[in-house]
Amino acid sequence: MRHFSIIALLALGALGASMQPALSQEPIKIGVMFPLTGPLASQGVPERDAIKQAFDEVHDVVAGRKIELIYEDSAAKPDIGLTKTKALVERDNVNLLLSELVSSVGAAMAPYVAEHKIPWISTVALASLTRAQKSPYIFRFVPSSYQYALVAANSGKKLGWKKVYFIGWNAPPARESYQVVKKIFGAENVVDAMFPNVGTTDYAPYLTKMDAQPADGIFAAMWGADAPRIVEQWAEYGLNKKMPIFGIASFTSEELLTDMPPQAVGVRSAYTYCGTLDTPENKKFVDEFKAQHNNAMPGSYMYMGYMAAKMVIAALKDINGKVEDKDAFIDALSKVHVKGPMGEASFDEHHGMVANFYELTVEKGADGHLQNHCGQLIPQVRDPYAMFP
Amino acid sequence: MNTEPRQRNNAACGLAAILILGMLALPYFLSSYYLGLAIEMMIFALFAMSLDLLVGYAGMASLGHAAYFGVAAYTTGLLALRLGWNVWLALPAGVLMAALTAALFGLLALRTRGSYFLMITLALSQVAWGIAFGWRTLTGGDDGLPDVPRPALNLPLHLSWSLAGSTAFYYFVLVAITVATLLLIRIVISPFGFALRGIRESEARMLALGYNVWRYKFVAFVLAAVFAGFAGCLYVYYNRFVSPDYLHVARSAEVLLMVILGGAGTLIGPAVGAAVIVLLQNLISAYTERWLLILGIVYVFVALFAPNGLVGVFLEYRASRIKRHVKRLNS
Amino acid sequence: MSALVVSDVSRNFGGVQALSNVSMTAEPGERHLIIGPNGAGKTTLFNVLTGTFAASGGSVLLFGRDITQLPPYERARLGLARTFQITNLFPRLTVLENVLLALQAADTSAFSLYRRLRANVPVFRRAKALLDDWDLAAIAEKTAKEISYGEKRQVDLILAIAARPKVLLLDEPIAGLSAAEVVRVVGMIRRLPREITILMIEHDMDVAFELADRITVLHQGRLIADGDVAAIRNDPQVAEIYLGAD
Amino acid sequence: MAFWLIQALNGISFGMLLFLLAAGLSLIYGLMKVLNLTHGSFYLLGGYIGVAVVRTTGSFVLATLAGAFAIAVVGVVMERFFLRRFHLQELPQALLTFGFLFIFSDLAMVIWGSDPETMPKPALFDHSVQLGGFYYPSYRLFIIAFGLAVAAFLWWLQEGTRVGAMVRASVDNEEVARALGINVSLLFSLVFALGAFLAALGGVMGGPIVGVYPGADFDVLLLGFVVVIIGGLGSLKGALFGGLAVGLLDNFGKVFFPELALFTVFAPMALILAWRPSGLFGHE
Repeated sequence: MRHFSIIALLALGALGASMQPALSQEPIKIGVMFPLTGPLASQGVPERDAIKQAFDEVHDVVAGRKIELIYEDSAAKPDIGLTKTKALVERDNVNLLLSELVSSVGAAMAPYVAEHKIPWISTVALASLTRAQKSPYIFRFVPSSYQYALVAANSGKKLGWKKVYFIGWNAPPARESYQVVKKIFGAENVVDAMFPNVGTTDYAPYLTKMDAQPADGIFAAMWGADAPRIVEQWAEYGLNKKMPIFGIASFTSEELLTDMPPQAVGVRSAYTYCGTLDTPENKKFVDEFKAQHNNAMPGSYMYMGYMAAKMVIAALKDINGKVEDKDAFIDALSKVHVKGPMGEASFDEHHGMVANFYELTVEKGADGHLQNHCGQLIPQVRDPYAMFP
Repeated sequence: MNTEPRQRNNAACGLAAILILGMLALPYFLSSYYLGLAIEMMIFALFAMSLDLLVGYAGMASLGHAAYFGVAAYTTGLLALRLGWNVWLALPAGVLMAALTAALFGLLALRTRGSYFLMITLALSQVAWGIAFGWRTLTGGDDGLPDVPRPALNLPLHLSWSLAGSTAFYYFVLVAITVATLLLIRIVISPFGFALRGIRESEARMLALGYNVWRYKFVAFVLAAVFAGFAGCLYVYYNRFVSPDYLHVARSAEVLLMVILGGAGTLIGPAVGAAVIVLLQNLISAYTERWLLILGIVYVFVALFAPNGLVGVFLEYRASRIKRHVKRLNS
Repeated sequence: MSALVVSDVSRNFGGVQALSNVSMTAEPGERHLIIGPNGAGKTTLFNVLTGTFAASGGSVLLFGRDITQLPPYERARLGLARTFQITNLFPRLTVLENVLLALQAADTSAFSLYRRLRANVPVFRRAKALLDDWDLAAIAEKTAKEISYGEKRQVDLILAIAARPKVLLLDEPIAGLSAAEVVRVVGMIRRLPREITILMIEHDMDVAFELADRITVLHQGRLIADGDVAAIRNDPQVAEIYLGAD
Repeated sequence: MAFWLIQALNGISFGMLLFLLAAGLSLIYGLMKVLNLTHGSFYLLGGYIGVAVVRTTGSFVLATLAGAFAIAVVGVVMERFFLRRFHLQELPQALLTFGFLFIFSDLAMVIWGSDPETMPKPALFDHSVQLGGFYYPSYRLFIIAFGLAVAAFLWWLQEGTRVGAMVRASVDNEEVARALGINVSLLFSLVFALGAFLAALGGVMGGPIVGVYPGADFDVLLLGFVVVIIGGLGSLKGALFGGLAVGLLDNFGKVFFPELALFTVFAPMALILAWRPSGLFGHE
């Protein structure tokens, strides 16, 4: 027994010794955490891949320093995500975080990141990251819910819609989108707003309810597998002949189009990425991504991961790789402008994303697959802080 | 013959002393991350032990135990966040709320047995989850409640001990868990705990012997919730946020797996199971995305080769050794 | 006062009448045998007496007190103990622990959460003494699932008498035992203090007639005969049932 | 009026899918007392195989058969080589079947990736019919008919065949059944295979409505549990009524209390159990 305890203590000691913080000189460590398992892995995995793609382009070297990406799986659960973030920060000693897309995970991470002063380029579309939970260390490279919903609502208005339905996830991004739609159309013109749970499989009851009292159109704020599912059922119930859908944010993102039925042609949305846009930067991004992903098109999540990485690379170059000087890095990042697949992007004064939006319409491509038609450009959209504080 | 259990007790006490000494020394060896992991392991160990009182001792497999963990976490989190209550008030309030919830759920759930008990506890916990998820103005819905403050312990004589630092918080949790564990051990070896084992083995016989079985089960149900709630309160202070995931059925399933993996009905087993699962979840995922696969394989292997859990294997080995020893002495 | 008075007790299961208007009385200290072919309702009667099943009608008095509405554990506390047709022990506990549980039921400390079980020395001693007394000390540390069937039946009986009941219900205590074991268990039953009233279901007629002061015969849920051994031996209806049943 | 009819049909069609899933869960429990947590995986894997087959062959019928039979084989393997060792041992069973749930879920991710898949509908039912001013997908009507057909078939299997009689005998008393010379161990494999077959069938047939996606295994398992518990474990009738009840509760819950989705399923379940501790048609 005594032997055992001595060995145990020795082992503990050894364990402790091996965990002393490494001397931070050589590689720049970047913590990359996304949901890699569960329903949201369909966005998390390719978005992580797109981040890797951006660093591959510079051969993992920026300003003479090697880049080391360290991956973690948040499993889309806030407490797991927080623990994994702690692992990245306290165990792996990452210099910065480039992470996440799930809003509840983002909300749990924010106080920790702010307290530990770790620069975090967030790809969580959480409006509070640049509002209530704002911190100099948090950057949001994804439009906030107010930002994208405002573009969508205005585009819908432009189509001449008067009376509308709103259906969206029972989660903050969709709730906030509803606030925007209500403001633009007037509460009396929203016939009904419905908030099914994330991962709802059967939308039939909601669709039948809409069918009973038609309106000019439907604003839909759900993503991932739920977007193709509601479009499928919308067509099944013949609503495609009665009420068009306007998808909010990444509703018609390219990776979701493969699962949409042919009746999805004509579904609109307005967002930051259009796969068919003919720019050299986009062509390079798409070709590279397709080569590595079995010919699958990248969508808006991948675009944002890719561009967020490019923003980081540009800022690191500006400070000559001296990422240990956090203030300098933050300063550089907040000033950086990068020309990417969709044109120029930057951060606003609250560290929110500023980027080009396009009005998108689903169409049938030359190869018979569904794709986005790039319509009207809405340049350099900013988060409407004043309108939605 | 009679000295043998006492020897066993001495060995157990020795082991426990070494364990506690080791735990006390831990902050001097571990970096803040591993210390955090140790805190998490302790909290889940208590959570799993609380469920063991039901599953292992009373023979009532519950698939809704996270409800009490979560209700307590929400209560404590809300009181600390919205009303600024200190630990001395917010923590007991959380535990009390868990007990009240369990008393209410227990009235319904204790009408059933076996697999139906498993399922009604699941349904009730999902109702609690639905409230946490749906009552947005109170609970923050899906996003939960971020920014719960790490407390300071206001001791008598105007002493205040801030728990913001990870070492201080570690010791706070260590003391809390040690006390809770001692209480649990005490309950398990009491006549009450003994009666629970009897109920696990045969309810009908216990009734025939004159035991008010329902009352025992009800008290066990509430007690298990009290300890689960205590773990939940510590967890909210540790993570500094609450979300509906705290009381989702996935968490209930996880803690039930911890109990079975370690060995139900041994108290120490579930603690080991909790430590193993927390470690696996956090360490494997740093190396591979396939951590679910690995965890699944571990479960299958343990089921196949240690159906009574990891600690069960150890106990069986020791029992067989004692038997062999006795045989040798006899011959 | 009679130990047990059963009046007009009925019990049906979803339309099937398992007991119809059974009335019988057991006097203090009586050895009262209950016989009848399979499906006669004997075990159902026991279950109604102990409260495992509620009676659909009728009443049960234990030493003059109406216990018809009481839950099983309260009846047990009033001194009504039973054994089970299919042995019902605590399989993963040792024999000693089985007995301890039985004794603890009557102990005031039973609901104590904080006292240590092992510290309750008097109960511990009584359990050991009980096992010694009935020659079962050798298996005290074995678990109940390890011991032989005959031993299980003996332990079953000891659990029932541990708390010194006033009325003891024995449900086929010797069924399935070897000849030697039957002798042993019957010997145990004979050794039980005379003041305990015993109701016993038994199939073996020889054993029944040997032990009984009084016999009640059930058939298809009805009481068809009730009397002393000689009366039952000579009852033509009983003979017919047993011959007919064979 | 038509509105209510449509809503009722929505609920019934969803309920029929749940019935396919729950029937197997319930049969397996009834015979072997195993709460098979891997049942959701059978649904998911069946769906994935179905999608893969329909993509290569274009035949919905082939996809259904391939998915269902492949998973039936998986079921037999699981029963024979793993579950069998833990007859009536609840806790190791839970650990084992949960382990397989994790393993299958991750394997599916390795093989089919993380993208959600939608099963294309068979051409015959890929249109909508008009019902009093509403369009209604004919595929859903087909699901209702198919579910009823499966229910009738299972009913016949249980009540009208020798195998069914043997299963009923084994459910009543396994010891006696063995003594009567019934090959109970073969029955176990058969019933487990049938259960897996039905779950996979649900996965393929449900594919066009519910979709196949990572995490569907868990979602579907939860609903399956609710169904069998409301109906009563081990009862075929219970699985059918439970499926319909949950389908309708879910549907009208979404119509009247859209904020409380799922709540409208679990709260009644808890109340039903408190009122009837072994479900509507179950017996202890």
